[in-house]
Order: sequence, then C-alpha cells, then structure tokens
Amino acid sequence: MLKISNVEVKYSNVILVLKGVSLEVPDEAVVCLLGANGAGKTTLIRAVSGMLKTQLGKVTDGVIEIGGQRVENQSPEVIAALRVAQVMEGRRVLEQLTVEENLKLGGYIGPGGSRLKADLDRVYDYFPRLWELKTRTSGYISGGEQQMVVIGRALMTHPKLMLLDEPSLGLAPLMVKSIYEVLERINREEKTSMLLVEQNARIALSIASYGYIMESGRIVLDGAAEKLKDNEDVKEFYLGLSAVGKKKSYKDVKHYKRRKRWLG
Amino acid sequence: MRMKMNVWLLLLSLGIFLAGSSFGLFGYALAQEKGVLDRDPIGSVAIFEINDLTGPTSDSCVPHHNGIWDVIRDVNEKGGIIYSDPKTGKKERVKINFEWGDNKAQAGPVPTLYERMANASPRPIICYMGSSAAGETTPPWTQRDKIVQINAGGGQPGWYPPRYAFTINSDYPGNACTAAWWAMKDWKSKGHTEAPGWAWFTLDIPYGRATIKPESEAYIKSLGFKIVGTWTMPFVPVDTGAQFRSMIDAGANYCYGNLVILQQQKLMKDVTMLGLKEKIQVIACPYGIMEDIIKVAGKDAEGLVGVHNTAFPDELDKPGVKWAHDITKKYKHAWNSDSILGCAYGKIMVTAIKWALETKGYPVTGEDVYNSMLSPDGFDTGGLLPPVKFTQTERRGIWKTHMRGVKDGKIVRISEDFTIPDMKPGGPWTPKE
Amino acid sequence: MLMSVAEGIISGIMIGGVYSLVALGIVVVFKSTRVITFTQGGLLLMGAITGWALLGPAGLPVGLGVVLTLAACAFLGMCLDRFTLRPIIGQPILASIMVTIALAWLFDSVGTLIIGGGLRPYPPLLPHGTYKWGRVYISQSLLLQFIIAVLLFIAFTLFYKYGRLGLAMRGTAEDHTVVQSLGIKVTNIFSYSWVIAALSGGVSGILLASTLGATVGLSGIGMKALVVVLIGGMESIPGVILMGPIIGILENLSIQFLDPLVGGGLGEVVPYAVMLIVLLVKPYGLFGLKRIERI
Amino acid sequence: MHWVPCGTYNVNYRQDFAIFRTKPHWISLVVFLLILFTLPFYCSRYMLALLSTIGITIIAVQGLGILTGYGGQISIGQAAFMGTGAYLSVILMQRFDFPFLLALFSAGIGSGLVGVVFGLPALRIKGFYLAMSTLAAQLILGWFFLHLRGITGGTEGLHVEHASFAGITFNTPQNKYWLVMVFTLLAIFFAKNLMRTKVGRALVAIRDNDLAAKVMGIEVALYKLLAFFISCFFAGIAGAVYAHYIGFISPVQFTLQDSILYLGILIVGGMGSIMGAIFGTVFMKLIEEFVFVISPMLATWFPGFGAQFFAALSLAFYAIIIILFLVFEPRGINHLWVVLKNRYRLYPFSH
Repeated sequence: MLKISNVEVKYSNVILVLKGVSLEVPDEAVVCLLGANGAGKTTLIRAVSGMLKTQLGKVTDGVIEIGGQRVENQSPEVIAALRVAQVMEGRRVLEQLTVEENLKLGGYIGPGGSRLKADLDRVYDYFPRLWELKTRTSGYISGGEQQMVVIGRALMTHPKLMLLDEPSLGLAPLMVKSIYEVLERINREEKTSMLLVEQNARIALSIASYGYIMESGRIVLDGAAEKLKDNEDVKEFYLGLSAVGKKKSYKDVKHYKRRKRWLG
Repeated sequence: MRMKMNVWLLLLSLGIFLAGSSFGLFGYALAQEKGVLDRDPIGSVAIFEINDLTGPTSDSCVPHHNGIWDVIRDVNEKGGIIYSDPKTGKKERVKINFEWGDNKAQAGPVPTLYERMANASPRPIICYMGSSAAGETTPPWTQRDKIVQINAGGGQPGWYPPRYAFTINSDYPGNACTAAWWAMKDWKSKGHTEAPGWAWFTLDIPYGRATIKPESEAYIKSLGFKIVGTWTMPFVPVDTGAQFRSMIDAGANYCYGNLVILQQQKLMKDVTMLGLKEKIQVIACPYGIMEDIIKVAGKDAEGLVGVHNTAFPDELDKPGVKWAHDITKKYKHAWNSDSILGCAYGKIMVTAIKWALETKGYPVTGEDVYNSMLSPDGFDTGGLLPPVKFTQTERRGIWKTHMRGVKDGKIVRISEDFTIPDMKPGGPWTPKE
Repeated sequence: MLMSVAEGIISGIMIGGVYSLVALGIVVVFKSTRVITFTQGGLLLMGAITGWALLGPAGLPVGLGVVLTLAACAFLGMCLDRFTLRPIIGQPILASIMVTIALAWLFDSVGTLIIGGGLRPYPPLLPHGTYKWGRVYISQSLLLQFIIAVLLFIAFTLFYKYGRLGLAMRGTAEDHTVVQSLGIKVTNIFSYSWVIAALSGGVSGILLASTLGATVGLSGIGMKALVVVLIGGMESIPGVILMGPIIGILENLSIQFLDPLVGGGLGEVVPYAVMLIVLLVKPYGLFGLKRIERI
Repeated sequence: MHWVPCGTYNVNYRQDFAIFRTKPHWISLVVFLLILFTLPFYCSRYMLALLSTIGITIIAVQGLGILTGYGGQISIGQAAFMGTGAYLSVILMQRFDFPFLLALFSAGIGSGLVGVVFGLPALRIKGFYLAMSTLAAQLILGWFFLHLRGITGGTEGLHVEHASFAGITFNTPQNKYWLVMVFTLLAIFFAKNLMRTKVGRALVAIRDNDLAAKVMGIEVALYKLLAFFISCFFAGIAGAVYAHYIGFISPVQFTLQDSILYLGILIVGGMGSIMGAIFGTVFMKLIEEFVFVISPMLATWFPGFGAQFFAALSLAFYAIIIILFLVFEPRGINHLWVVLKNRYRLYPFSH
C-alpha cells in the first residue's frame, strides 16, 4: 500500500530531518513506527500526507509510493484523494463545530447524499458514544471522545491507508485500550492499512504486524511485531524492561554501547 | 588630401548657410507683408490650473477644466492671442502654454503642484484654482509671486483682504441670500404672514459649509426668516428622511445647501417619496441645479428651484453662448451650464492677458494682468455671465444672480435678476459683537 | 415627537438593512480567511458600475443584465483572491489590511476611469413609492432592500449551517491544517468565499445604485458596513443583521435630535463613536467569539 | 544580516553604540548635510517645495513607524494627530502668544496626549480592531476640526503667521525649507536613538508577542501608551511644522486618505526601520509627482479620454505599488537597500 524508500526531508532547505528512511506498509496491514521525541516520526507522516509544505519542509530525495503512485511533495488534497486519511497528533477537532459536522466534513470529498448518511451510521457503529454526542460542540467533549471524533472523521473517507499520529497521547489507559480495539476492528473489517506512530510501544505492537524503530531521522531497527517484542533493546528502551525483565539499571554500561550502535 | 576635403566642406556649408539665410530673410520679409498669422508668434504666456479633477466635487470641476482647456486650445489653434503692440502698433501674437494639476480635492499636493507650475518657464501670469483646498491655500503665494489667481468657488476667503485672487462667480453666501430673497417673495405670494423657517443643508467639506456665514445668516434673518438649524448630508446619502423630518419638526419651510447633483437628486427623490414637497421647498446652489439633475432624478426633480448666475445653455442667440457652444462641441465635450462657466473662466483669463499685452507689450508680467483685471470697464463675456467687474477693494466679479426652477422637465428662469448684498467679512452684514 | 422617533427608528432599520447587506460580504470573507476586507465598498462600486454599463449604455434587459453583472462580480472576486490575497497568506495582519485598502483605492480609481466623478442614472429596478401609516412613511425601495438583506441573511445562515461548502468554510475558518488533511483545498475555499463576498457586493451595489445612481462615492458605504461588522462581532452573521439596523437607528436619531444642536455632521461620527465604546467594553464585538491567546 | 564594514572592530561600548562608525561614514554624513542645507542656493523653488513636503511627511511617517513598525500597533489616524498638532500650535501662538518653539513643542505634547486617549483601546485590543479604533479617532478628530468653529475656524481654516525664532522670520521658500529640514533631521535622529534604548527594545518585544513581553516583565500597557504618545508627538510636530510651512490649515489637509497613505509609505519603505520610512516617503512622493507631471501630457496626447481619466491614475498607482510591494517584497525598499549594501560590502565574495 505504502512504500517509502530512501526518503530525505529538509526543513527550510537547511535542516535535514529524515536521512534515507525506507519503510513499507503492506496492504491491509498495521505497521507501527516507534521512536522517541524528535526522532522524525511526525515528519515522516507529514511527508506521506503532503502536509510538509505548510511547515516549509520538502522531500529532497527518495520515493514515496501510495498504491504504486509516486506522491512525494504532492499537495494534501491529491493525497487525500488517493484515500489516505490522516489522524493528526493532538486531537485536532474543529472545536466550534458539532461532532456530526466534524464527521460530515470528513466526508467532504466523498460523494455525499445518501452515501454520507450511510458513512455516518458506520462511524456511529464503531463509536456508539459519538451518536449520543452528535449535536454537541466538539470543543466541549472529553479528550477521548475528541479522539473518537478525529478517527471517525478519518474513517468517513473510506480510507485505504490511515496515518495515525500518536492516537494514545494524553488519554486514560482504558480509553487507549478501547480506541485500539476499534482500530483493530477497522483494520479487520474495512481492510484499511495503517501506519501507526506511537510512543506507547506496548499497545502499538499489540495490534501491529510489523514494526519500525526510528532514531534521529533514521530507521534503526525493524522486524515483525513478535520479533520486536522479544528484542532486548526494544524491551529496554520502549517497553521499559531490561533484558531479564527487571527494572533497568543506570549502571549498565552496555546501555550506552547499544545506543551508540543504533545511532551509527 | 584630407585638408582639401575640409576646405571644400567648409565652403559648401558656408554656401548652404548663405543661401539658407538669404532665403530665410526673404521669407521673413514676405511674411511681414502678410497677416500676423504667417509670422511666428512673438512668444508665449503661461497659464496654470489646480483643480479637483477627481474626488467628491469633481463632477462640476471637470467641466470647468474642460471649458478652460477648450478655450485655450481654440485660441492656440487660431494662432494664439492676437493683439496690437502698444510700442510699434503692429499686430503680434503669443501662444498660450497651459499646465494643469489635479489635487484630488486635497490640500496635500497643493504646495508642490503650485511651486512646479508657478515657477515654470515662461513664468505664468495667471492661474485658475478650481479646488477649494487650493483656492484657500494659495492667495498669499500668488500675491508673493505676482500671479493673478482666479478662483472658481465664491466661498473662499482668498479674495478678502484684496490680494491677487479674484473670483468670477457669485459668492456662496451671496447665493444663499438670493435663495432667501426668492423664498421670501414666494412665501408672501402664498399668503403667509408668519415667519418662515430656514434650514441649511451642508456637506462636511469647505465647499459644503462655505455658504453658512454670519453675514449670510444676518441677511436671511433680516428678511424675516427664522433659521432653524444645520443638517449634514453624507456624501452618499442612503436615505435623507431623517434630515427632512428633523427639519420639519424644527419648523423649516425652505432648505438650502451647497450640494452637488449627487446629493441634490437624492434630496428631490426623497422629498417626493415622503410626500413633503408641499411642506418644504428645496433650494439648490448653482452646482445643484445643472441639467443633469433632470436626467438622474427624472420627474422627481420637478419643483426644485436653485440659484444661478450664468446664461442658459439654450440661449444660443447670445454671442458668447454661441461661441462657447461651438468651442465645446468642437472638442466633443458635454454642453451644459458647467461648460458655460468653464468657457467663461477661460475667456476672462485670455481677455485679461490680451488687455495686458495691449497696454504693456510682450513680455507681460502678472502685475500687468493684475492691472488689466482691475480695468474700470469690466469684462464682457458676451452674455455668458452677468457683467464682470473688479475694483481695488472688491474681488468678486458678479453681483447679479437669478433663480431657476425645474418645470415640466426643463430648467427655466423663474425670477428677475437680484443684486446680491455684500457678504464681505467686516462688511455691512457682519454682525456687530 | 414620539411620531418622529418612530419614523426615525423605522427608516433607521431600513437604512441599517443596507449596511447589513454590505456587511454580509465582509463577514463571509472573515469567517473563512480571517482577512478583514476594506474592499467590500469597492466590490459594491464595481457591481454598481458594471450594472450601469450593462443596463444603461449596453441596454440589456434587466434580468440578463443583473445576472451578467453578478457573474462579472464573481469573476472579480476570484481574481482578487488569486492575485492579491493568496500571495500574502502568512504575512502579518497589517499586510491584509493594506492590501484590501489598496484594492479599495484601485476600485475607486477604476470607477473614476470608467464613469468619472459624476453620477450615472440607473434604470428603475425597484418600486418607487411609499407606504404610509399615519405620519410614518416607508420607502418601498428601502423596504425591498431590507427584505433582500433579510432573505440573504436567512440563505447565508442555512448555507453555513447545512451546506457542504458552508461547513467546509466554517471548518477552514477554524483550522487550515485539519481541513487540508481532509482533502479540502483551502485555497479553493478562500476563493469561494471571495466569490460570495463579491456576489453580495454586486447585489448591494445594484440595489443601492438603482435608487441613488452609480457614483464613485458609493464605495464609502463599505466603511460603515465595517463598523457594523465590528460592533456585531466579526464572525457573527446574526450580529451583523442585528447591528446594521441598530446603527441605522442611532444614525437617524442623532441626525434628527442631535444635529440641530451641534451644527450637523454627527450622523457620520456617531457610529464610529459607538464602535469605539463597544471596542473598549467588549473588544470582540457584541456577538463575536473571544479568541484565547496562548504564548 | 547586518555587516559591519571590513576592518572595523569595536573595542569599547562607545564604538559599539555609534551610529556612524568609520571615517567615510562621517565624511559622507558631512557632505550630505552640506548638500542638504545648501540646496536652496542652487535649487528651484519646486525642488525645495518637494523636499519640504517630503521632510514633513518623513516626520509623520517616522512617528507612525515607531508605533506600527516597531510597536506593532496599527494606526489609521496619523493624519488626524498631525492635524491636532497643527491646530494646537497655531491656536497657542495666535490666542496665547506662545513663542514658536514653545508652541511647537506643546503641540507635540498635546497631540501625544490626544493620541494616548485614542490609544487606550490598544490595552484591550490589537490588530484590526485597533486599526478600526484609530480610524474612528481620525473621523472624530476630523469632526472636531470642522465643528469647533470658534477655535479652529471651521471650514475656513486658520491663516498662520510666519514662524520666527532667534530673530529669523521664516517667510521665504528657502528658509522654510531649512526649518523643515532641521526638524526632519531631529526627528530621524530621535527615532534612530529611541530604537536603541530600552523603550525601543520593549516595543519590539511587544510587537513580536505582547503576552511573552508581559511575562518577561515589560509593562505592556505602559509601553503601548508610550508608543502612542511618541508616535503622536511626532505627528504633532509634523503638523505644527506643516502648518507653518504652508501658512494655512483647514480640515481637508488632514484626511483619512493621508493616514492610509502614511501606512502605505511605511509598507513600501519597509516596516521597522528608520531608513525605510525615508525611502518610502521619497519613493511615494516622487511617484505622486511623476503622475502629476505625466497626466497632463497624457491628456494632451489622448484627448479622447478626458482629464480626470489620467488624474485618477495617481490613486491607482499608489494602490498598485502598495499591492506589488506586499506581494513581492513585503520587507520594502529598505530590504533591497540592505541587500545592495551587503553585496557591496562583501564584494567580490558572495558570502
């Protein structure tokens, strides 16, 4: 579905943020992208969705293909028309609009009419809570509900590929769990491929089939989710467990060594 | 070889020069025999103009500009100002250089416009200030530079104390007096005995307010009016009902204002629409009762009266009007009362220069033109304007006005001539403190 | 006294309807592009002049003339957005203020180029009579203008509430990035709102000019509409439709009762004075949304 | 990037603070001043009038630059504040027999105080809202000029006596030019130095983000009002000088269009720079003169169009120039100048 090879992104023609990143999201698969703050995950998502331009960024090298079509440096509208939906970081609901209006706006590029109605019903089916809230101004609902709105809005376009940027950020654990359940269901029922950017590696790896780990603008590690879960480094740095399943110790000299290898 | 060549060239050019100059001399001698038109003009005189060609008052200023320009173009095409030289007694002619500038109804551009045009070469001797902003600012300068200044409007204080500024118009307060004089006659002819109410309409610009002076109010009161107040007209009136209602509540029977056609036609439309025509008589200033008012207000213009001082455009039997009409048509400009005024300005400027040339000979200075402006005979405009005459102490040229009214889609004269009173500050009508 | 107050109020409402009509365009542009336009008066003027040219000298039938005028206005609105406002997206607010003012100047001078400083008569489009109740008169043309303003107001409200494009415009007003990510072309939305503003300018231009004649001074009404918008709150259509008549009434009453006392001119100043007071007391207008600013 | 001339090192604070650093700097300054002040001896009166109006406009625009360019507070009322200064100075001199310089200074102060009153909304609002409230100031002050007939002379305006101090009466174009130029230079000098003080830096901080400035401990309210005061003080001085230059004041001289034009000048010249205001004024005034000179010529060549057709061009020119600058060079002429200067300084090396 999505194929990124050797992509390089610069901001303002000066700041090199992504250095030769390659990544692949197979059809109907969930792939997660893990990494610390500032690793360049959001930039990668923006590079795919075409939102770099508003940040003065540019893909200067490499190829991004969506469904076999090259899309680097395309405008967001073109990419959205390829049925790529983006869930941006930080629950960006349109606060002055009601929940339903938010969802409707998601279906703006769709055919409208009765299809719109059906799409709305589908979203309410995934998120029954939104049905109850549909006339509420979305600025005044809770964070988890806002996240539902945003995901629902993305769903309105019948996406083939969803780009999810930190859907769990700032949410209560129970809410995270229920949202991930819905995501899994969407993937299963709608055959939507997903690129999932997360800091919460545990939950991400629970639904993803494949994972990539990013540091300082590079992919440093990748592998099937099961394999990653067993990787000692991943365990230590992303799942918060040391090699023997204990709390990590700062005296562990190897810590630095391993990290260095990744950076190299 | 080269040396020889040069000598030949020299000889050749000498030959050409001799032949040419003798031919030229011959031609000159020949030209002396023929009329003045075959001779080169002896020189040129300069006139300049600062006018509101754009901005809120431009719809009357542009025809004035056109009139002046047409007159000057016509004079130049006919060979210039032809006069008999006082020293030699021979006929001579001078061309007119004409410069103009648009000050956009603002004072900001006036200093540079003025200094550029007043210091051009040849030095201007007469200028026309169609813009109130320029007319008010420049009198001290024209006096300093000795350039005769003709102001369009009759409202500027520029002509008092007497300087180099003249106005060829009835002054704005004087127009109001004419209106009041007619209104009083009208009031009495309707059999009323109580004092009628007088209301002012103004635009919030110098032109609009220039008519309301202590002098004009004193005169109007002396006729027996009671002055009920002043109401402002927006430049673009959406509805003037509020003004009319307030006026009538205050007891006004007549209203007068220095408005241009844009506002005047709206007044007429509203007063018709509100059915107030019997209650209040709208009186226009000269710029409010031009021919266009019938075109834009249609039937609603019926019943409007206004002050005027020029000839009617259809009085083609008057020689001046015929002349102005022909010139205006020649340059394809619209023909109306504004064109008459414009041509009159042009004619008076050209005449003043001609008189100066005939008394002083070329070159003339502004001072000479100034003296000829004060000619005791005054100017004859061939019926375009009433007699125009200036004196040492009086810079207003016109004292005769009359009233016009719209009747059956035509503007007709509805009163005899009226001699306007002296509205000079410190004059007979200035209220004593 | 009471009667003339009543008259003043009623005709004030009618005049205010005209202000609201002009102000609608300003709100439409502001709602989606966050640009406050001083150009609305200029668009109105262009509408009036195009209408004059098509109905007067060209002699087209009224319906066709009006439709063509509106089409021309829509095109103008699009060009305006494409060539002057789009390039300055992202510049400080002064840039958009100055561009719209400069455009207003440009339209004024284009108007002068076409019709000069004078007044061009319009063919009668609106009825020319009055209704009266006792002493209270209502001009039919003003009433019709008011009704058109109200109808347009209802249409706009429905459009924003239920229309697809209206929804997109509201969304755009709030967050450009999100709307872009949903596949909506933000620049198109800007264009559409300018087109709508130009259309409403065209409508108000034709209506105003039909009673007043086409003249360059018409653009001055844009400024008063701006005052109405500001007092009502920039993004509030109800605010505008309410404040227009209130300003009209204020203006009328101050002309009727204060002008005779001070020698005139208050009608033009009072709306601004009121605006100044409202800005001091409620900085975002009476019905505006308060924006929370973060560091 | 602001490059210091090659080979110039600042070894003490005095050098670091100097406006004119090198010998060529000083020489060019002296030559410039010499030319500026000897112009009346060999220049036409037209040139002098042009330069004088440019000088007066520079004072007003410099003031607006402090408020809008540095302080970020948009004002569409500068012409009205200028008018306030003009009227105040004339009234003080005519009615209260103030000497010229005192009247001028008091007019500046008075106009500044009026500015503070109308700047009060700036404490609560900014951007466009502030623009509109200063626009209201323009219209309201204009109403007062027109309607306080007893004091301002209403539409008839006021005739202004020639200014005189130190035994000189300023009554010729030449010495009026000198008068204007002295005040223009003072204004430029004052503005330049003001921007290097605490006040200037505070204003820039407020422009960039007033909340952040507040957090940094800058008295935002105080400085905003101070900016209004200084700006209107400049306007008042400009107005007073203008009144004595032109010799006659009336309400039409201080219109909304002038106020907007001053903003336009600021944009064309480059916001937030002293040189920008100067470049902008000179450029726009020259454009205006250019249109004034060519429009009669065009009207003669194309008589079919009529005079007002070409007269209307000047506003169109202004509009188009402002739009072009905003679209293509929002940093104004000053930026072009800086680029040019740096090119020259770095020549022949590109960086």
